Order: sequence, then structure tokens, then C-alpha cells
Amino acid sequence: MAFLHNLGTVCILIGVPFFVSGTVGLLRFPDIYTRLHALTKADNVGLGFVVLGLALQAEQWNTVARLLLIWLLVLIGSSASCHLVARAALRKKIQPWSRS
Amino acid sequence: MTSVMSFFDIMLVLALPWLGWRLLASPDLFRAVVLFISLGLLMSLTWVRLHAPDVALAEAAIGAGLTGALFLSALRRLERMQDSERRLDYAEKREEERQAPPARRRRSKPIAYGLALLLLVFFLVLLGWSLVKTSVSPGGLGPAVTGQMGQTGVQSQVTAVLLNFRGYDTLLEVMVLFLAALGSWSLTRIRQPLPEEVAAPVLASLVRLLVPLMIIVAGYLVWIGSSRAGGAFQGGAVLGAAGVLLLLADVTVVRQIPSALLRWALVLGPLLFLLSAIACMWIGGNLLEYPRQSAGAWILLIESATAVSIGVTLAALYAGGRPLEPSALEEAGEVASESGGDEGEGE
Amino acid sequence: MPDTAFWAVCLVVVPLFFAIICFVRSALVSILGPLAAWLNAIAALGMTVSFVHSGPVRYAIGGWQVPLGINFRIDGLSVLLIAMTAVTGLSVSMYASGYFSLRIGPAREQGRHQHQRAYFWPLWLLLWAALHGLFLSADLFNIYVTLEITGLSAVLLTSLSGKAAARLAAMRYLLVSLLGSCSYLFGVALLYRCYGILDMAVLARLVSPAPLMWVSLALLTTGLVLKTALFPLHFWLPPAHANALAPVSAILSGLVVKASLYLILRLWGDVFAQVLPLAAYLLPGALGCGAVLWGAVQALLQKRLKMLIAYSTVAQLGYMFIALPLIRLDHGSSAWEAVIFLIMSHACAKSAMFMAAGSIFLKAGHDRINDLDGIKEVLPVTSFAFVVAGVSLMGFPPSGAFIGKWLLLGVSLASGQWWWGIMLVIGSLLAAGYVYRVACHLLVFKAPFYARRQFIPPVMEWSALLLAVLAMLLGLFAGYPLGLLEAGSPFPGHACLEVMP
Amino acid sequence: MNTIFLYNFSGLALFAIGLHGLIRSSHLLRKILAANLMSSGVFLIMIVGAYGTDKGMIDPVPHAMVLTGIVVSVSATAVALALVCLVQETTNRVLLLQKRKKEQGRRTDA
Repeated sequence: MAFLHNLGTVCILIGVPFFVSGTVGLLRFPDIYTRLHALTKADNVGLGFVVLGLALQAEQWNTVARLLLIWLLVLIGSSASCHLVARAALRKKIQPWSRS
Repeated sequence: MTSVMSFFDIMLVLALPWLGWRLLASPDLFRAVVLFISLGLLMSLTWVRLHAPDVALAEAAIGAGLTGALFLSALRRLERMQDSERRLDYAEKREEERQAPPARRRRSKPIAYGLALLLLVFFLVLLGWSLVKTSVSPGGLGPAVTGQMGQTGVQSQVTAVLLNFRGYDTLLEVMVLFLAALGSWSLTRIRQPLPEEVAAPVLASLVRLLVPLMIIVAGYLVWIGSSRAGGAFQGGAVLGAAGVLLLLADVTVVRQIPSALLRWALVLGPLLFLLSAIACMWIGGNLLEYPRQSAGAWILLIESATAVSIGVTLAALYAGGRPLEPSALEEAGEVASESGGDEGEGE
Repeated sequence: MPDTAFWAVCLVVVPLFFAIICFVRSALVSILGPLAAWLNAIAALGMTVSFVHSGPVRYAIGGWQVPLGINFRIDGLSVLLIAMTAVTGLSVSMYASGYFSLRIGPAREQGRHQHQRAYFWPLWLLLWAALHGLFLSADLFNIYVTLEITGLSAVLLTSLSGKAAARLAAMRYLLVSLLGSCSYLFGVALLYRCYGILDMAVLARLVSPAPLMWVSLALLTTGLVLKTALFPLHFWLPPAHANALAPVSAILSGLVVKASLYLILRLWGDVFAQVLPLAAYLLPGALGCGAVLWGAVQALLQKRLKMLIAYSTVAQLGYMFIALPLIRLDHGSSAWEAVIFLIMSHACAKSAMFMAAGSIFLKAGHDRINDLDGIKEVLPVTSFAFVVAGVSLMGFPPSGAFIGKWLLLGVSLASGQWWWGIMLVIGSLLAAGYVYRVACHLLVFKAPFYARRQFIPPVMEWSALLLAVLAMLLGLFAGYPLGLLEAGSPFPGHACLEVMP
Repeated sequence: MNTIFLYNFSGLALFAIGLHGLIRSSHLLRKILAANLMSSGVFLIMIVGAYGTDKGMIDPVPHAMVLTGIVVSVSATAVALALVCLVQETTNRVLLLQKRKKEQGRRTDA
């Protein structure tokens, strides 16, 4: 049991840097498209690890099921909203950033 | 562990006012609203930290989510009326600065302002000092509530206070929501989507996926409210969010709901709550004095009806006005009302 | 025979029920609205009668006694205010039924008035229920909820007229109202933290001078004063009251400001009376003096009739605050009686004035005071009603305001603080000034008057006159309300706290 | 000193910032945001008061009051926002500024 617990902790610790990098990207990237990219990519992976870690530490199966449900819902929600934000930005004719 | 918690506490304590300050200082209204929503989420985290899960649910759903949606929708209305394209671009100079002169330009009476600020600060210091000085009343009404829980018909203390001990408050609160819906209907018509605002197919399928799930969650929240965190307001808020999604995706069925049906759905909760309050008197108790054996059933019935109405009300508030009545009279009235008091008789 | 508590419950439940039904069946509002008004009046009458027989009552809602549950506290003060609300509300309702039916004549082909009528009734009934709830409730947090209903529906009623000025005024009113109720809620929260109780009667026994108590009292009072529009914070009141529709103005000026005023009286005169030093009462008294002077001078300067009446409300509210130190100084209860008389007669007279002004506006098409010469030829009853209401407002002998001012004058002379009495006299003289200024144009000056061909239904004219005459004759029935007050007085000395935990 | 007690000051600061914003900002939408901040601050102080008792006992009454308060404030916000849209529609501005001039203009031509 202790092994699973420690494994879970490791997973959570792996997940955290993804969150941090996603947040840094949100703050520092030059335009809306790149920021969206940073946010969704990093956060989804980060959340995946955190959920995995918590599932490993969970004591009951229904907790695991709930965690998976949460993960699934967040995935659906964030991908859909990312798409919508990018679409709105395109419709407003915002040009993607380029190095020039 | 305690030091970790203290660190967390201090972060939250500092983050809340900082966000508040940032959002009011931000010259861009859109950003202010977004910051407001994130403040709401932090507040909800704070409620969890302070062991108030019911409040946390309500804050996340109503305080952050729906209020934020209302602000965004109002912002869009205002912008459309101003006919000004607001760019999402970061480097763009904000139009707000030119349109709404920031507080700087108004500083015509710096002395009066300084005095008022001084007074405010003095009062706040006094308040903080008195908070530190005064001993808190031990436990408040907590022990009294615990002592009477057996007679309420529910296990959750918050639900017991909300629906039984102080059910009259909740009755009036449901009336406040009804009043808000009534008021927004009295003020404006529903916002019509512009032709270029075609809903995205992704959104439509998302809505198709989520709305049934949300309805189940709402039912679960109402049901679980009798023993744990949850209840009519949280469930109703989830229903309201489902309604907002439906409106956003512009599902045609939603716009075709007949106005009479909408009205009945809005008043279902308030009316049922009121009638059951009266029915309690009929049975022989005081107002809202449920029969002790079946109190749980009464509360569940009231909560279910109220949750439906709260959901419809919140969605109607987001829709932002009364639906179009088929009668031409209404149309004509609207035109006159929008042209303002031209005939010199509205005093 | 139903008891007092039953009628009290009816007073809250009936208007709420009818508000909902009016919203759902909006085609029937012109029947349902007046019906609800009559039912309200019957319930108020029933409650008054049974109160006279059986005395003050406490009613536990949900069967829960005080520390946990919310109680109704029915004593002399609340019964009198409810009676005032019933009389004023009934007249305004009658006036409104005329007002809105008139404007939907076949001549006017637009549905705007229909829209106004369809939303006026449910909003007004909700407001009415909230006022009743506020006067009856003994619970500070419950009062917060009723205050919110009152404020929101008042704002919505203000904006019903649809004019730009009315909408701006409504916006300002809403912001002020939000600020006021937030401050009030803060005060309630601090009091709860201090004493762990929300019931006013229990609180009155528990309060002790503590820093937190002072701060929370300051917050409560600031919030309520903002909502009552006491002098330096009155800026929102005149535009809101002057730009609303006529029945709405009558409701706002006659009843809505009384709600928060009632709470201030409860808190300062009853709940916190034991711990507050005399010096604390000087501040509201001084602000009241400011209100009397500033409001009256502004009223004298106004060109529009409705603005004049609105500023007169600012001035009249000042009297009730001048009375606060006198209540404290007074050893008997005559200052209390004076305040009650002032409140009741102001409600009747001010509503009557706004109703009359509304009729004049409809007939003349404007309300510029200087151009109203000779309107008595076309609107004799209304002109007369306006002048009677004005005269009773300035405190001419048989009126309720006269009794009130007379009693206050006596108290101020007896207690040695004669300057309050001087303020009363100056205020009355200024009031006489602005009332005579209008009266001259309405009744005395003769000029050919070009009226619109607008028919004013008799119910609008006579309901205004009825209220005005009532305000004038209130002094003649002085004994009756005084008896009610004695029966269940909220004053320290003869306390009426019956059901205790 | 308990760290929970610090939340009091957070609530106080939110209230103060909201009050300042409500009075100082000119845009109506920002005023409404500020009013919401104020009420959040009050709610925070209420909930901390419910927590701050000994033996981990939680007083549910302030929780119920805050729930009521949240619903009331969303209702007020909705009405306020609808009204802001109307003000904008009729006056073409989202401010209460220059009200004097406008009203006087109206008063003379009314």
C-alpha cells in the first residue's frame, strides 16, 4: 500500500511542473493562440498526472471512478472552450504572432 | 502539515484583496470581468478551506460562474451598442481609456477625496481593532442547531437551517430571485442573436453531451442536500448553467418555448413554496411548520420545485429580458419605450 | 375569530401570492391588483382590531422559538405602521387602477401603458409584502432580505416610466440601495458574531458597550441612513422620486423611505437605547436640522412641481431625525408618539401630493409650477387635494403633523434643549413658503388654462383628496393611535417582551 | 495568533476596496463589480466568524445566511446589469457623469 501511495505522490509531483509551465506560458506567450496552446496542452497533461496520482492513493473504487469522471469532464470542457476561444479570435481577424 | 496550511492560508489571504484591487484598477473591462470570475473561484476555494462546502458550491456555480456569465453578456451588449470592436489583442490600446475617462481626470477635489479616504481608513482600522479586541460569542447558534437536528427531517445542518429553522428567509429569498426575473422582464426584451453569430458545431455537440449530465448532477445535488453539501440553490445553479449553455449554443427549441410555459416555470418554485407554507397552517401548525414525521419529504418537495425555478430564473436572467410575445401590441409598445419619453407624459 | 398572528401572516402571504398570479396571468392584472389591495386592507384592519383586543403578540414561524427561528413581533409600532401602509397603499392602488386604465384608452394605440400596468402590479405587490414583512419581523437578517426586496422593487418601479432621466435615477438609486444593504448586512454580521443572536428583542437585553457593537451600530445606521436619504446622503432621492410614474412616486415617497426609517427608530429608540449615550443622538439630530433647512430651501428653488415635492420629502425626513435626541431626552413617551404622528401624516400627505401632481401632469402635459395658473378651473378636486395635503404637511392645527410638532416642541422646551424646537418652527415656516408658492398658482392666480383633452377619472382625483383629508384630520383622532401605542409600546420602561427563550 | 483569523482582514480589505471602487470608478459596470466585491468581503467575515469557534464546531447559521446573500447579490447584479444596458441605450453612455447637465436640460424642455 505504501508503495502505491508513494507512487501516487511521485505522479502528483510530476504533474505539478506541467501546471506551472502552463501558467507561465499563459502569462508570457506573445499572442492568444500560443497562450491557448500552452494552457490546454500543459494543463491537461498536468491534470492527468495529478488525477492518476490521486487515484493511486484512493482507498475506494468509487473515488477512482469519480476522479476519472472529473478528468474526462475537464478534458471535454477545456478542449471545447479552447476551440471556441480560438474560433472567436479568428473571427475577430486577430493575426497569429510571427517572429518578424 | 500545519505550516503548509498556514502558507496556503496566507497565500489566499493575500491573493483575494490583491485580485480585487487588480480587477478594479484594470482599465480593460473584459479583463476586469475575467479577474472577477477568478476571484470568485478563489473565494470558493476559501469557503472549502473554512469548512463551508455548501457555500463553496454555491459560490462556484452562482457567484463566479453565473454572475460572470451575466457580466460578460452585459459587456457584449454594451459593446454592440457602442458599435466598437474590442480586440482580444494584447498590445492593442484599449478603447476604454478613451471612452470612459478614468478616475484621474475627475480628481477635481483632491482634498475632499483625501478626507473621505482618511475617514474610511480610520473606520477600517477601528473595525479591525475591534475585531481583534472582541471575543467571539462561543459557537453562535451551532449548539442550538445540533440540539434540534432530530426534529428537522434532514441530516445536513445547513439545509436544516435554510429550509426549516429559517425557512421563511428562504421563502423570501426565492421571492428575490422571482423579483429579479420579473424585473429583467420589465426592463428589456430578450437579446436576439445576430446573423453572424452562428454557433459553433463543437459547442452544439458539447451541449448535447453535457446538458443531460448536468440535469442528472442537479438532481443529485438536490437529493444529496438533505444529508451533505448541496441543495436547491446548488442544484438550481447547475440547471441554470445548463440553460445558459443551451442559450449559447442557440438551440432552436429553447427559443421556441412558449412564453406562458416559461412564466409558469419561473413561478413554480415560489408558488409551491408559498402554498406549502400556507398548507402547514392548514394542517394546524404555524406558518412553515412542517409535520414533524414527514418534514424531510416536505423539504425535498419544496427543494425540487425551487431548484427547477431557480434554474429557469438564472437562465432567464442570462437571456436578459422577456421573450417576444406573439401579440403585435407588445412590439409596438417596445418601439415606443425605446424611443424614450417623447410624448411628455411619463413624468 | 382569527387571531392577530393569522392576520399578520395574511399580510405577508396574500400580496406575495397575488404578485405571482399577476405575473402569470398578466391579462387579469387590472382585476387582481385592486382585489389584492382590498384584501390587504382587510387583513390590516383585522390585525388592528384583534391587536386592540388581545395586545402584543409574538409568532414563531415554523414553530421554532427565538434563538433558532424567525419570529414576528407584533407591537404598537408595527401595527400603526402597517395601518399606515394599508391606508396609503389602498389609496395609491385605487389611484393606480385609474391611472393605468386611463392610459390604455383606444386613443393610444401603443402597448407601452399596458406594459407598464402589467409590471406595475406584481412589482408593487411584492414591495407591499416586503414592507409588511419588514414591519412585522423581529429578526435582523430577515429584515435584510425584506430590505433587499423593497429596494430592488422600488428601483424597478422607478425605471418603469422608461424615460432616460428615470433610468439614470433608477441606476443611482440601485447603487445606493446596494451600498446601503451591504453596509447593513455587515453590521448584522458583526452583531451576530458578537452576541450570537439575530432577534432584536433578545439583542436589546444582551447589548453591552463593546468596540464591535459600536462599529456594527455605525454600519447598520450608515446603511439605513443611506436608504432613508438623510441630508448629506439624500442626493439620489429627488431625481428618483420626481421622475417616476405618479403612483410610483407616491409609493416611494410615502412608504418606501419609511421602511428604513422605521428600522433606525427601532435600533436607536429601542434595541440600543440602553447603551447609547445622549451625545450619540446629537449627530442624527444635527443632520436632521440640516435636512430640514437644505430640503426646504431646495424645494423653494425648484421649478418643477414633482421636484418640489421630492425635496420636501428630504426636509420632512429631517424632522424624524430631530426627534431622535428628543426621544432620548423624553421621560414619558410623547416624543415617540410625535414621531409616529409625523410619519403617518407624512405618508398620507406626501402620497396625496404626488398623486395630485400626477393628475395635474396628465391634464396639463407638464408640471412647471409657474405655468399652472388657473388649473383649478379644470381640476378643482385635485387642486384642493394638493393644497390640503400641503397645509397638513406644514403642520396646520388639526393635522397629524401639527400634533407631532406640538408634542416635539413641548418635549424640547421641557428638556431644556430648546434649539430643536426652533428648528421645528423654522422648518414649518419654510414649508409654508413652498406650499403657498404652489397654492398661489393652483388656487389664487387666474389665467386661461390650456388643458389637454385628457379625461382624468374621478377615482384618481378623489383618492388623492381622501388621503389629503385624512392627513389633515389625523389630529382629531389622536387618541386612537396613542391608545394603540400604549397597548404595545416598544419604549424602554414599559417593555413588551413576552415570549422569551 | 490563528491563521484563520487573518481571513477577517482579507474580508475587510475586500470590503474596503469594493467601497472605494464603488464610489470612485466612473464606469457603471465597474461600480457593479465593486458592489459585488463588497458583499464578498462581508460574506468572508461572516464565514470566518462561523469557523472561529473552539473544538472545530461549525456554526451553520452564517453559512445559510451567506447562501441567501449570494443569491440575493446575483439577483441584484442581474437587475443592475439590465439597467445599465438600458441607461446605455437611452443616454449613449455608461456613466452617471454629466448627469447634472443632462437633467437640467431635460427639466427645461420637459
